[in-house]
Amino acid sequence: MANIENERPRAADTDIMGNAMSMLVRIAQAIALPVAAVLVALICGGILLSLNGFNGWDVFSVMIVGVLQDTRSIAEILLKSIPLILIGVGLCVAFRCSIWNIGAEGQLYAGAVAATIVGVAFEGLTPWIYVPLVMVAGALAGAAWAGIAGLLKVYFRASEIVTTIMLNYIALIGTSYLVTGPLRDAASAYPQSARLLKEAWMPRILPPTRLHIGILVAVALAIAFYVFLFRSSAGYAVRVVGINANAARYAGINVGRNIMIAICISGGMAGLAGAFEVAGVTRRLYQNISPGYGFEGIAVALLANNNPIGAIFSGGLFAILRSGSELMQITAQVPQVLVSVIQGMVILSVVAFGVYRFRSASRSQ
Amino acid sequence: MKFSRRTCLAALAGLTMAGATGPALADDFKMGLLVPGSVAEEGWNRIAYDALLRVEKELGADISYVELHENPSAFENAFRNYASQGYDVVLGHGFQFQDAALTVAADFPDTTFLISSSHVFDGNVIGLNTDSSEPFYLMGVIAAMTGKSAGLVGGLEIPPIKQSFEGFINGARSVDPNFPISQVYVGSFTDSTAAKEAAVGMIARGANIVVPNANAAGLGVVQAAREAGPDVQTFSVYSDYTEAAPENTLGVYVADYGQGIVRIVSQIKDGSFEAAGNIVFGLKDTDVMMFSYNDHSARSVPDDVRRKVEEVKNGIIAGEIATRAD
Amino acid sequence: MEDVATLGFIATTIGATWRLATPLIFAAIGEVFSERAGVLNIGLEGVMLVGAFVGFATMFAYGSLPLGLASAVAAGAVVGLLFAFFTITIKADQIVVGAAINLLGMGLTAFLFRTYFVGTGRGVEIAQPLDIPGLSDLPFFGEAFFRHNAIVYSTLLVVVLAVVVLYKTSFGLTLRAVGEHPKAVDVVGRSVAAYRYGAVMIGTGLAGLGGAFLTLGHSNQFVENITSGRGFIALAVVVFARWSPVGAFFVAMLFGLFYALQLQLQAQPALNIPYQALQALPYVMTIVALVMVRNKGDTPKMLGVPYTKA
Amino acid sequence: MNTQPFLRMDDIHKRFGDLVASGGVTLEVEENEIHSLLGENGAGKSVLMNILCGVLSPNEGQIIYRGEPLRLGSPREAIRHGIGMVHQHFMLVPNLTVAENYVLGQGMPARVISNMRDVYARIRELSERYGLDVRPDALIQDLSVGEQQRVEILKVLFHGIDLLILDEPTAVLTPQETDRLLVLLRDLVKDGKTVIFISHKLDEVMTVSDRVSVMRDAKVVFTTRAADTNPRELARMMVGRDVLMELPRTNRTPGRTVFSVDGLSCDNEIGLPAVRNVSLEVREGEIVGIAGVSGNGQSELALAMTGLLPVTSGTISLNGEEISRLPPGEVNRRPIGHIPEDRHKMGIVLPLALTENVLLQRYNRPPFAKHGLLKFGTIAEHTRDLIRRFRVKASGEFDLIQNLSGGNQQKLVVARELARDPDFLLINQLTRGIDIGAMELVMQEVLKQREAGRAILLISTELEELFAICDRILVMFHGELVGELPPDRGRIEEMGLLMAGDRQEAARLAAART
Repeated sequence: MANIENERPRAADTDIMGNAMSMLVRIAQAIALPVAAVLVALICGGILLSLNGFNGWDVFSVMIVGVLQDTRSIAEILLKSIPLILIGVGLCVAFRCSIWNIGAEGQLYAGAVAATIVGVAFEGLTPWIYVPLVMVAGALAGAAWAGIAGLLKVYFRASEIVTTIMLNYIALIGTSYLVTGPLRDAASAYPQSARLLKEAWMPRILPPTRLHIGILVAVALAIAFYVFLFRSSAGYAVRVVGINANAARYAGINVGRNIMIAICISGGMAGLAGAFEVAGVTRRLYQNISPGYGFEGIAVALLANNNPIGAIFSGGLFAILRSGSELMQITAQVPQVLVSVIQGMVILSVVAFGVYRFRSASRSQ
Repeated sequence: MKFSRRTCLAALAGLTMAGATGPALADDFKMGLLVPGSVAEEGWNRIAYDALLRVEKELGADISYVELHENPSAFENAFRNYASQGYDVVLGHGFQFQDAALTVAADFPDTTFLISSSHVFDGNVIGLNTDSSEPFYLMGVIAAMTGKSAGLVGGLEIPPIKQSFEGFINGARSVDPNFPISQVYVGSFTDSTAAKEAAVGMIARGANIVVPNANAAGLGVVQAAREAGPDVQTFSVYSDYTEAAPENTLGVYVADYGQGIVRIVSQIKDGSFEAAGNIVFGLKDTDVMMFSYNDHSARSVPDDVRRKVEEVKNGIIAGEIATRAD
Repeated sequence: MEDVATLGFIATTIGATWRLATPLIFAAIGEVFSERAGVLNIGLEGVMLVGAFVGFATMFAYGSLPLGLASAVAAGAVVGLLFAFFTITIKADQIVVGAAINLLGMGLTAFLFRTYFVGTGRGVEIAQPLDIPGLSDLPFFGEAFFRHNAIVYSTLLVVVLAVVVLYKTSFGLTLRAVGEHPKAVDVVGRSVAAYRYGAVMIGTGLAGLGGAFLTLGHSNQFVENITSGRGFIALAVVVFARWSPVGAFFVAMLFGLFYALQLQLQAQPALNIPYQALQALPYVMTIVALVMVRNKGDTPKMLGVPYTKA
Repeated sequence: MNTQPFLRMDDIHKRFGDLVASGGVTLEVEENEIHSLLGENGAGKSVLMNILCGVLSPNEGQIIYRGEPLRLGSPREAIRHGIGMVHQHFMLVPNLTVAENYVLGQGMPARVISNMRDVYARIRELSERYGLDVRPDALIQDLSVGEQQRVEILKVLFHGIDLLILDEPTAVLTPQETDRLLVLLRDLVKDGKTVIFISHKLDEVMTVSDRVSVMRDAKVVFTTRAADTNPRELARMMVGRDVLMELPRTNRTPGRTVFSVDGLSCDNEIGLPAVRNVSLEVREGEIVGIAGVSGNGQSELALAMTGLLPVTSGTISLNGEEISRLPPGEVNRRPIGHIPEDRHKMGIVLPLALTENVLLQRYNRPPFAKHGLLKFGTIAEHTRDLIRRFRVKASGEFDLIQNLSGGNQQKLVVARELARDPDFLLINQLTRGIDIGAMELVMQEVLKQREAGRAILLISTELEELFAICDRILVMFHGELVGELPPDRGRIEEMGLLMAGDRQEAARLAAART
């Protein structure tokens, strides 16, 4: 893994002032890195724009002001950040366990499909039951889809990098089959599912915007998985397996089981993201429901240094980039594909800065 | 594609003010476009983009477009962005935009939402349909009268493509009920390599007419026809790319969606637009849907066939021939 | 209705197989070099796109096929240089950098294509099938084996060259040692980093060539995302082929066969299978293959591990 | 003529960041001698030799070789000058053949390898001349450790080396193999070669050397002729004070049997039989040693006893309870401690803090965890306690363990295992890779455990360690226990024969002694 920064919980009874100071320094360092990385990437993007006849500075200022201009825009960003945070948080857990789950995209689809099947099935159910049911269905389906790769890794030592990529394709093709076939809305010729029942819709929390309870769930889960990873026995086991599987065995930790736990958590989170997309945003299943959230989630986790709390912010940042890129195209007709260039550059500069920090730290030892 | 600081700041100001004071402020007539893929591709998305450019040129409208690659969750927001910035017309290019438009439309009664390939008609949300099954029906007739066997290569199995193939098959079968036709969906609008191999396979098994309906990937089909030599023919569909294989192109079906859009939008602009239902463009709209022959083809369509096709065409326009079920 | 088992069907399928396998063969053999030296490059998809675009743009501008192919190889190698700088010099995680390369490759090629080629609509002249006297016209065999262009045939050359370089030269010996026990290479005074740079750039150069085959050897146009996942498939091919160039050739052919069958079988109206089932076949087979070959422990031991001196 | 020595390393400095690995080292070696370099781990021997063979370049100082200043940019240049090194960790690529390893990195990269036949012939010839029994076409991964070392030595000869550096070559050898090696080194010197021999085994150094240099704290502190010194003096020079190699211990009658193994067999990771029908028992207040050359099943035996490797047959019982089929997590819950062979491989988790390493086996139960959550206050307090008791040098309990020296890491592992208050303590290599100071401390701690009535099993390849603290020593060869001896240094030859699997000769020797 790139640079597993170590979470070092401090005992409550040691020097409180010193702890507070060092905590502040650590937080400042943790924030400075991604911010610097994003700035560098934006500057590179700006240069690329300028070289091709755009005014990079203006484009970005429009983008930033535009996406944050009013409640609705901000709500839209938060809405976009839901799947990114969920997937990012899940991948933090997987990556901490050294599992390269590249398959969040497919797991998202699995979750979306399950949420759709459940979401159109039970007429007359109260939302108090239906909404959680849809979430659970999505999460379980995502976890199960990821679990296939987990089982193949544990029992056949099949590289999860390859299997999760393959499972992505299979999930996408499967969804395409379902929306053109068994799940197609009988009332329409289009390859889309029937609309989910109203009781299964995710309640909106800031009408008239589309922001729904998913954002609260995502933040709560991010905090929960932070506690899981760094404060719980189970999370400790996952991390030890990720760093040194032999040491884990020696410690009596069941490596296979923890691989399954970590990959299923990441898959479950992606599946939940899929459920939120259909039940909270589109309300129908389409064959292309995700614009690549699963791949973006990898960058979200990385930018957060595999820290679930950090993923809240990096997920938010990527949502801004994404919203901004749409706005950039609307107002300035800058091709939206530029956003993947900027994302790529964000990753590379995070890596470069991260290594720099790592090196300077080891020098001071 | 120059983008100056001035227009940018103006747009920025417009944005902020639109946010504050609502759509009424804007003076100029503005049209926005949502496309589900890249406007750089030949085919579906390009048609809408060309239409938008014509609206700009002919009606002097301010225009803007946004590509929302396979991203249903962003549709509603994009509609709202445009509508709240005072755009008068927003075109969602594809049936998948329909739900989002319906949701937004109630909040913006002054904006007209046009949805391509949709039968929706609900207040200010109006479906626009280019019924490609009609020109494909003509292609089917030509294929059955001049060819041995035909192959159809589609991108994804979605209604516009399925309908066009249905038209082709019905047309061919109207001439020869046993005319062999095979179909392949390559599962992508970008994999021109797979589309080409699909066509090569069809040609090898005797098809001498191969027709794509797969946006950019369709170019692979044209390439296959061209490499197979003069015996194998294709059609240029939606836009005219005859030059990619001049000797292998029997005819050109151009959907001048732009013309249709310009017509509707100009009515909206001067207030004369009155919709009684969703709008369907067909062969009857001769300014929108054009079918022509390529005389440079190595197997140029003979006159007797052309006469027959003309008859069929008139039949379709008159409503005597149904090109597809429903 | 046509019979699936006719000779014609088989000949067409075999012909299509080789053509569809060609980009995979180039990319997979390239990746064999890279992984043998201990560097896992999941950015192949992005590299192939760059190769496809640069090859196309060069051909468009200068009209020379050799120049187009050469520039695609060079462009691939340049992207490889970037990848190598981050993973070998900076020692960043290879998967992370690979993911970034994919995003950059996808975004940059699409951005540049739109900025400079939108609306040109024109294709380029692609490599023509070779007419081999006496062979191309053979029944069955002609269609299956002897009506391809030079790029397709060059896959055979690449396999042979790869075997010679990897197993018969001092360079290849050292390269294999670098992925297995880099320190042993270091102490005999060869630079581990230099070999890894070399291996990565050979890999991405070949991936660039694989991409260029799509635009210069098959379709005649660049299309955004024209690779459609072939870079990822190539990664699977390498694992399945147990890091052997000859194996990579045959496994890539197998994938080509799945692709080809998928397209050919769909066109059989008699076959009543949802076409998505056929489309999923290559991916399902990859997983089945991984399970069947298991991990026999021939993975390069230092795959993915940066090397630090002393 | 002889004013200049054959080799002179003059005031060599080498720093890694703030760490000084060579702080002005001066070393002189004469032609045609065996020059031993002694020193504790971390004294700077390996770094100095890596500088001499071109792997590292010094920050300051120069090397005079055959009267000429020598500047080495790479090991290849060193080889060209006739300087070659056999590294402690072999530099052989496991999936290549012997011959391929020999030509690795030789010649132009683009060269097509065509002269393999000549290479084979040369290897056979050298192999015969020195009686090394090396086959040129064997794959390295199929060879035993001892064979691999012969391959390494032959590699250096193959490259026509005059100055041969051997870094701790005897660590992996039986006494007999060691003797054979020492004879070989003498032969080489007879053939006109010069040898630098790095070791920390005083007896070997005394046997083989012409001269000895001792390194301490990144400097050469002492050079003398071997004939003019004695082991005690050398040991004192190494640590800077007198070392007590005889640890005081009481005579103690062992109590009840705590741990026993009966007819145990198991396979190694690749499914080959590694342990065959081993039976032993360890009683209260007793330290039982297992001697043997590494690779004779000791690792597998240790893993099997703690549930880390499945047992194919036999039983293991702790306090009368059969535990051979329990998963490691369950074994951990029993009063059993395990100091593993290779701490980096399994004993510790390098990028984690000391606290999180102390937590390792008890991460999911009181006192360190409650309701599934970790109790960092308790953990930190416990860790601080261990740091204090075992004099672990660390900046604090939240320091990362990778920042600690090997000795301090090992002290923490020993501390952790002892603190678990086990009835039975399994130790596989107690002092490997740690300096003499730390060695003494951990050995004394283990003896304290014996006094407290614990049952202890010590697996070791270091006979010194075994003789120092064990009550009785079992010898393991090819997965079997082949004999038992008391910790009597007088019977070291017998032990060597057993370690080499020669039971008859050992028995004859034992018979002759009585």
